[in-house]
Amino acid sequence: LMRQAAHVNAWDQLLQQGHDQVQQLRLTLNNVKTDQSRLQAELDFIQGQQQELEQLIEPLEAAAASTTPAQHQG
Amino acid sequence: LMRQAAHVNAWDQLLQQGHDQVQQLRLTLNNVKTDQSRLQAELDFIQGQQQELEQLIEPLEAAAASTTPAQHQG
Amino acid sequence: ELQKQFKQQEEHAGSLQASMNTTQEEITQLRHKHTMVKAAIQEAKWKQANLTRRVLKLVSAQEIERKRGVPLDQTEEQ
Repeated sequence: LMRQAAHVNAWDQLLQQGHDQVQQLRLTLNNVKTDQSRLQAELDFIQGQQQELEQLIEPLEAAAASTTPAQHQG
Repeated sequence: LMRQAAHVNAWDQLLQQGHDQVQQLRLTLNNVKTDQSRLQAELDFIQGQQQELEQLIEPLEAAAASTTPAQHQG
Repeated sequence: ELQKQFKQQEEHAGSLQASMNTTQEEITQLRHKHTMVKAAIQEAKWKQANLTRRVLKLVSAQEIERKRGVPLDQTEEQ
């Protein structure tokens, strides 16, 4: 019976340890999740900028394509 | 007594499993975390390039805005 | 008494297992999203390389034009 009691106590400790570990894991998880949201937001921002830049470039490319041969001819 | 021994073994196994599981999840999280740091650096790099491109394109835009009407007049 | 403690521990272990499962599920979702974010960033990198190439082409074309245009204007004025 004494040995059983000791075992039960050991399990109590192990359970407490497990609880702490899962708690720690959840903290880390939340940090990583926050980082992930930030990455996603920055990516969205960059994608928006890329789109804007592309819209700026397109007419310039069209202009370059039309004026360059014209100047060669002139 | 036999049943109790089985119980003890089952419990020990369960706790060990839980411990391994936590360990595995911790590894996974750490991998994601490391990967995210790398991705953050990549995003920063893209962002920096993006700014350079915008600076390059600005005079082109200004030039296009001033030469296009001039060509129409000429 | 010991039996009661056993019972408690079983409950405790059960709730611990439940929160472990929740955590595992969340980590699985996190990994899934991570894969998508990673792919999207790779795509942004490719797009960036493409934009860089196009901008540099425009810049060099304009540079050539400018160098070609400026002396011509001066000769025309003379």
